[in-house]
Amino acid sequence: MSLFTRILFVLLGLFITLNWGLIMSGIIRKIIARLSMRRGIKVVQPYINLIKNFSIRSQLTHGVMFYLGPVFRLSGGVGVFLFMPMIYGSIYWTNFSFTGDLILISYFLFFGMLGMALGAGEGGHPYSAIGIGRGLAQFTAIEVPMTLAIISIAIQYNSLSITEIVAAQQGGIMNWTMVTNPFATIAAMLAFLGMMGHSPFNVVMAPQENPIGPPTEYHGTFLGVLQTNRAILHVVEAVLFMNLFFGGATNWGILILKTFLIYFYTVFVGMVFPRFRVDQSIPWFFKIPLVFGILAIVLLII
Amino acid sequence: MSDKKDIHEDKFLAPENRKHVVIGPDGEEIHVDPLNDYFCTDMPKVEKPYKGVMEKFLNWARAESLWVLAFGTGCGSIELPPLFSPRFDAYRFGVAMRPTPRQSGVLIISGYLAVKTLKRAIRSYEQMQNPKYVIALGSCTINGGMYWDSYNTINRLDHYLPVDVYIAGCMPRPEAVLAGFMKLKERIKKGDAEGANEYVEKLDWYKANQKKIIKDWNMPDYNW
Amino acid sequence: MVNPIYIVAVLLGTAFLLGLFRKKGTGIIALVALAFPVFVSASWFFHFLSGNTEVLNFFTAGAKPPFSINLQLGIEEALFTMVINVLGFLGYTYLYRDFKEQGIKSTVLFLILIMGLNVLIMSRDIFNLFVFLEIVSIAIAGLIYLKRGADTAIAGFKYLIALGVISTFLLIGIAFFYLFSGTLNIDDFLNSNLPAVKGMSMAVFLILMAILLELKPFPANGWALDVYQAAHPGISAMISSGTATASIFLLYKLLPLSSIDWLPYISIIGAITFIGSNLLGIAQKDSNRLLGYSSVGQIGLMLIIIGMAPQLGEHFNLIFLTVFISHFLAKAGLFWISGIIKKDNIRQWSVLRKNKLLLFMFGFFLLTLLGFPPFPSFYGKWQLIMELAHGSQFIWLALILAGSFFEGMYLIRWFGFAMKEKDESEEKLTIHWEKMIPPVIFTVFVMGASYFANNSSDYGHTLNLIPIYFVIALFLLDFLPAFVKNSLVIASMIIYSILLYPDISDDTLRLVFAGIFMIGGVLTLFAGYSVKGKREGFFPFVVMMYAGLIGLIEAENLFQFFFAWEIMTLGSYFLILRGKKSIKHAFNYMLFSLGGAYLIFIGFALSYFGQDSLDLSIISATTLPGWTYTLLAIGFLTKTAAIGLHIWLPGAHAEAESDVSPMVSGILLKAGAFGLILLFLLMGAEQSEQHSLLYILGWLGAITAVGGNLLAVFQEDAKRLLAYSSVGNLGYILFALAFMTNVGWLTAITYSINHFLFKTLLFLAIGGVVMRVKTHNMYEMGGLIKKMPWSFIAVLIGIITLAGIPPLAGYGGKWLFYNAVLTKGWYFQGALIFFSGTIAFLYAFKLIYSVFLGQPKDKFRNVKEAPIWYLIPQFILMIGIMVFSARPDLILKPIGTMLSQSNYFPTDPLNWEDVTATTNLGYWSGYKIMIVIGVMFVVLLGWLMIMSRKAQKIKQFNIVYAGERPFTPGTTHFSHNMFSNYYKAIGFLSWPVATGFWNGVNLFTHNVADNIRRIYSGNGQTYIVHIMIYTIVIYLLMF
Amino acid sequence: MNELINHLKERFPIYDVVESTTGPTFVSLDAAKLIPMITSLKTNHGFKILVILSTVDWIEDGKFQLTYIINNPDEKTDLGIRIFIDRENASMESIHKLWVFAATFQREIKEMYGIDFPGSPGVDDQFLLEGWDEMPPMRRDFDTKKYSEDTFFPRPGRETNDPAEYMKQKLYPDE
Amino acid sequence: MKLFEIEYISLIAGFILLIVGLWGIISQRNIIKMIISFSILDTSVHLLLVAVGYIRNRTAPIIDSSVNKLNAANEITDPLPQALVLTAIVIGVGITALLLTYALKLFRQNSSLEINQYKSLKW
Repeated sequence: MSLFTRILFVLLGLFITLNWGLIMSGIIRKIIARLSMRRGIKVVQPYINLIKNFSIRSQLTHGVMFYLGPVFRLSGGVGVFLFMPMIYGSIYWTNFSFTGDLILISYFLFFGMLGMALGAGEGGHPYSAIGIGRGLAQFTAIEVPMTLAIISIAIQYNSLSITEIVAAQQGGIMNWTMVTNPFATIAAMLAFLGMMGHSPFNVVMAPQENPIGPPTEYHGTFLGVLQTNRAILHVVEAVLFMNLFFGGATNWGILILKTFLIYFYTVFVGMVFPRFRVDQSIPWFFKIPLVFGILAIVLLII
Repeated sequence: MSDKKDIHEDKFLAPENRKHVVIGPDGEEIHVDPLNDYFCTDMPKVEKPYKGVMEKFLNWARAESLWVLAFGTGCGSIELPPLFSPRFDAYRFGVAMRPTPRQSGVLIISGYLAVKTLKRAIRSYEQMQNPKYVIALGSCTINGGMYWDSYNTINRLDHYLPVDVYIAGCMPRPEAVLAGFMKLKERIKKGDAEGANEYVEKLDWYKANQKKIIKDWNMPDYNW
Repeated sequence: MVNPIYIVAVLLGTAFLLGLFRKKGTGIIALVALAFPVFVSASWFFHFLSGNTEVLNFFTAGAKPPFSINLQLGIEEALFTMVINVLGFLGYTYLYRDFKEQGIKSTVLFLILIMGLNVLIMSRDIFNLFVFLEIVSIAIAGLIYLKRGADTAIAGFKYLIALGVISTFLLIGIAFFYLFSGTLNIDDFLNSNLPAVKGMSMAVFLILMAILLELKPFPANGWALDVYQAAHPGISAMISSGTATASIFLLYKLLPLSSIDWLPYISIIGAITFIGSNLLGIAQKDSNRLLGYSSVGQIGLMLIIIGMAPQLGEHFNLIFLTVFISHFLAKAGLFWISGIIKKDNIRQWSVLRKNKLLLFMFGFFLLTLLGFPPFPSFYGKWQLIMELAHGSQFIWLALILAGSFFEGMYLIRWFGFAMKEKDESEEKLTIHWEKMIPPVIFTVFVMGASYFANNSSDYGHTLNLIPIYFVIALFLLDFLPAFVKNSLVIASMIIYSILLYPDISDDTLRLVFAGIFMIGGVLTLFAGYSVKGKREGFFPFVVMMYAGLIGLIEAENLFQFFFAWEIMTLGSYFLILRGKKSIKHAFNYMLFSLGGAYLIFIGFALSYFGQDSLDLSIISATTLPGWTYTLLAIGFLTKTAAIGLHIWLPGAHAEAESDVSPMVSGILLKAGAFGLILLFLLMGAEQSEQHSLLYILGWLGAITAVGGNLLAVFQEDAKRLLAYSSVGNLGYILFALAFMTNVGWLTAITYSINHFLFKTLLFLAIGGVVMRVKTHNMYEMGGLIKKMPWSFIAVLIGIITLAGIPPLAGYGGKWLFYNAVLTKGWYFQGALIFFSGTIAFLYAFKLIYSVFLGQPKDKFRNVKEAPIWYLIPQFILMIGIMVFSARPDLILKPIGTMLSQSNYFPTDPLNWEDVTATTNLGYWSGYKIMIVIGVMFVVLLGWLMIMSRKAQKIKQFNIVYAGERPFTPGTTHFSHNMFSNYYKAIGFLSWPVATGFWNGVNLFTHNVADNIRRIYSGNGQTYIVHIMIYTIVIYLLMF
Repeated sequence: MNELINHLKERFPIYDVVESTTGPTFVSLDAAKLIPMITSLKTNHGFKILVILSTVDWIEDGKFQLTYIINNPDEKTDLGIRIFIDRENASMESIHKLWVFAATFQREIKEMYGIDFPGSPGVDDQFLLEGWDEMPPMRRDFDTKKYSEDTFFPRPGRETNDPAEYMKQKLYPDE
Repeated sequence: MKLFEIEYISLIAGFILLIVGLWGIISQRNIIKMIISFSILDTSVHLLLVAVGYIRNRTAPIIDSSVNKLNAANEITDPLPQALVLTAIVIGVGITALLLTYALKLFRQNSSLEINQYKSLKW
């Protein structure tokens, strides 16, 4: 496949991902509204918000890094997409996953976080820094069960290549990691809750006490960029977990279904549980998910 | 627009805004003029809308996505939370609350406005981005309402901020507020709601009015 | 050749005749008289040295014994008389002014003293020895009172009473010796082969005991210490160097008298003295008394060596002479310096800084005492330890090093005080030129002795001394402006690197580390251009440190390695000591380094046990693998600051000067890593598996990584944060090394390179910032991005690399880590490591945010960008990071090839397909990742630039603040105690356990020392009781 | 309570005792005696809490009335103490040493009535009125309507109705 | 009884004096008394020396009319110890003199001869 074709497909995939991300969040908020007896937003509301934000006429900037922050953030999201094989078995939708493996993705997630952190820091707003401090602190704890789960999977499949991991799960639900390695799945899915930043792990943004956290100063186009990234990243992260634990997807339909369910799970949990403080959430991650993560490895070693 | 000099001779100048000298790392003296050094002193410009279909489309998007700054000035602020309850459900109109003025497009002045609060309201309004809309809630914002003869409560909000929609009542019920939102949407879609540009165009007049009652101005002329 | 008897004649004659001269000329005459014996003994010494071996025997009164007294002059006697006469001459020069004030009486006593010492060495008649011992004692007792005062008087009194008792022992011994042997002549006795009788051994016991007591063994030496403390330092120098020398020689001479084997006991006495008095020295604050303790300790060491003579064999001469001459020259020199500055408390020695020469000599003598290379006793100690190990005398070896460690503890602390303690004295330091001459000459002598020691040492010739000469040259060139010296050093380092390259180009591992050391060295030196003025005392030590580092690379045998190690330690110590508040931290650093070095020393010695060569490869063939490897590993771990041994690092790195911090953190720490690599390489995986050492080291590395990073998170001091980060990163390296697999080692080397690149970069950038803002506290900075954009970019690149975020090089390390962890199967340690990696993200953000982002402070409105000389190396390092990120194969491929082709790690190598690295687990293409991310970033940036091209620039307080406005930048900058919630959650992991432990050890040692030294009650009678009990105990031990 | 009043009567020149079954008992006192009495009440009679410190402007008498209401939490009784001070250059001794938070009351009274409490912390700081440079607005000689009309751009056409009349008209227009 | 021979008597006396002297040095607080004890100690050693050198039934090693010059070696006692004693006495006197000097200095400076009072130098 020529480079041009690949780039074409990558852009197409990105477009699909972005749209699916926006629609998915709309659908999910609609579902939440219906659950609480409301009509709720329009399904296309995320699109409208995005257009509105890009149509804001005036812009402010605190400095170069304030400018670069969203770029970093979006690069992080798009980058993770680029390195992620989306559809198993298709040469068109593997993006640039030949450059690196699972480790690359799990570390590239930091790229966007770093950008956000720096941009928000440049904003000079203390709440931004507080939010970032909380987010990073929480993330260190999230990373532990996540790492254990990744190690467990890597032991299980003796590979770090996502494509190979997906390949090993083909052939029915009984081959999914979810079934063959339940503890790793539990640990990772608990970590996923933290990664997505929904309640109970949304103290980073916590509007009531810490006006929206890191993006306090972001507005207009910058905010639009951040929203775009959010839409992409949520799908891609769900795809990552889908690939690792739920058998991957062989076509876009399955991908859409699975990512929707995975994403819905986090929102569902968020609806049920109240918010943790950072000094509560970190010990929590060091208790339950950590135990599952260790179990996942111990069982494999035995 | 008053001269900068006046600001500094102001007897109400807050201590933290006075000019002062700090000693730098090499022992050199650094003169700090907080109002000029900490704040941007530029003045805003009129942001011209696009023409034709493009602007119509954008205005539609703006009208369908109204992000409200969660800022309660008076008793009306208690009428706002029910808007988002299942009974009234303002979300379905694209209305949402945002905690930061940077991301908000609508400022609701929810009730009487004391001079002290007006100052904060002006700041918040100026920190919002163009296009931005003001909804004035309750009689107090229209003509002072029951505080019409108070020494400390403004009577007419439109002398201080460009109001797009007034909602009468003391207090208006959430249904009225929703109606107000509808009205605002209409205005936006029609392209009438150019309060932000109007504010910039008539900035001198607005500022003069504001400064007439806010005697301890204590801030730059325009709060970016 | 002049008959040595004339020494006695001239000195005695002058002493008697002095009274005839007018007062004015006496000094000169005495000086001439003192010069004469120097000439005589020196001429004899060189006579013997030039090949004549015939021992000269001569007799007083022209008759043979027993009717006259015979004196003997062999090469030994010639040497010892020579050094004593030189000391006498210089000592007199030193005391010239004092003597002039006192009149001729003191001069007479001094002449008598020198004469007595000469005879003590030459005489072969026991009773004559007694007589001259008494003469020496009386002379000294008289001279003690040169400095008037009640203290001096009581010290003299105690001294006399104690010596009186001792001489009683001696006399009784002589009496019975005569009773049983019928002769008083040593030679006669030795030739007579008398049968051993119990009484005889008792007599000899008393004689030897008396001589031993003259040597002031611990703890029966209170009287001597009082004298050291109270007497004029010029006299103390004579006692410490002169009489001790004579007494030691006396012991050496009289030892053959005994029929029983005294040697072990002498060793024991020596060991007790060595350890005891050095331990007590720790608690001592009075400088002269401290010198006394040190003096006694050194004599203890000499006693050990004498006692060990049979085991040492042919090496005895070298060992003894180097130790002896070090003590002799250094102690006299130190006492002399003490006399010049006239300060009692060691804290007040900071006054030394008023005179550079004095300070230099002070440091010089201290290092001589401590046995650092290239000073003579280093060679002696090395040989001693090696021979002891060879003879499996491991306990002795440990004792000697323990004593040396205690000695190091107080000497280094003292040096720290002199260098850094606040100088509160107002008055000018008055220095008489004649008082300066003797120490200067002794300094030169030390250098000469070092040269000879190097030449006569077995391994000295293998050393590459060019860097050392360069150091000396730089000392001499210290008057030049800094930039000239800096250029000189840079040029020389480049030239040296080029010259060195062919030697090591075939060993990739060495090449990498040589690259880190030399390139890093040159880059960090660039920053030095920003310093104006002369920057005295900086460049010699820089060169010393780099000489040590490169010496490690070049080392082919253990000796060279240890030599380089010590040189490096020394150089870096001085560099660290230059920092403003570094006194405590430099001390800690040196203490840990010293301890670590001694462990390495023992490790080397143990591997030498049972083998004949000193080649580095003997480590792999060691017969005591468990001990050797453990000790060596701990030694190297001290340098890499593994958790528990890390407490010296943060302070040392943080308080060093701005351009020294990158040297010691980015570069110097790799020395420890290199040591570990060498060690692991040599010991091989199989050896170590048996001892589960690697497993422990792996865990230690993981815990170090977590601990170091976690501690870094809670720091407010930018440089301290980076220092703790270094601890953590060295933990990674240790962990990766412990894998002992191909990929594991690649990881370690990648990390070494990465850490060098980004830590040097970060320290340079932060150093530049600190230089401008004059504070280390991050929360005091903020918003500096607008003032220092280049530094910001450097720090940004640095922390991206540090945090291991793709596409920069740090990610390569992480990827390799995962592969290594999974291949090895150390999952939980691996998880810890990755946990610490995310923690690194916390402090990386804190660093860049608190310093460069957030609210700019009023104080720093006018700060400028860091000096260009700080920026240039940063750019080079950034380019380095970029290149290494994009093309890691350039470096990793050759190393991988080397690792897999050698027989170390042939299995599971990293495969390279073009620019993509693959293992059987995953793949990594740094080049492609770089391109993908780069293109994407540029595209997105361009898009956003177009979208928001009109953005209005606003200032720091234009932030939304709930309708309010911020008050001051200081209260709006969220930085101090940034991760308090994190501390609440897992802060307990960062409790200072290690610091507490070492503080406890420190306190315990001090308390022990402080309690033991209370046996010196100050009462003269107690000292007599000590002497008697000591004698009785020794007697009971022996019989 | 009676005992207390009697006790107080013996010791302090209180007058105008107004007892009430529903609210606190009020006593009046000379301004000069206030501090000793209130100190005694706090230390000896368990009136640990200052409930409020309020002011009435008796413009006709040329007096300000200060009312201190204090509470005894153990016996659940309140006591109001009234004092009268001159309207000209009104000044009263501060009680912030007895109750720290009294400074806040006093600051507010200073701002609204212009009664000075020398020594009270922050008594001159702005409280509700930022940048107020007129007569203290709660004084009865301050014409707030005129001030409002001068300052706040009254909207023309505003009518003021008596609510009772107006509602009657609206609801029962026939009557 | 061998024990009562002159050399043994002097030997034993020497040892007793030795003990006395040592004991005196240790136990006496007064500096002068210490010096006296030292003198006793000194003397005891001299006594020992002489006792060691004594050979029964011989005369003093002074070659005069009472001693046959040719047979002197068999008639006189060992001359060496006696020579030693002479030297030792001289040295002893020297040391005692110096001690006394120090005692004098101490007394002049501090008006005290109690050894306990001079404990400024310690540890």
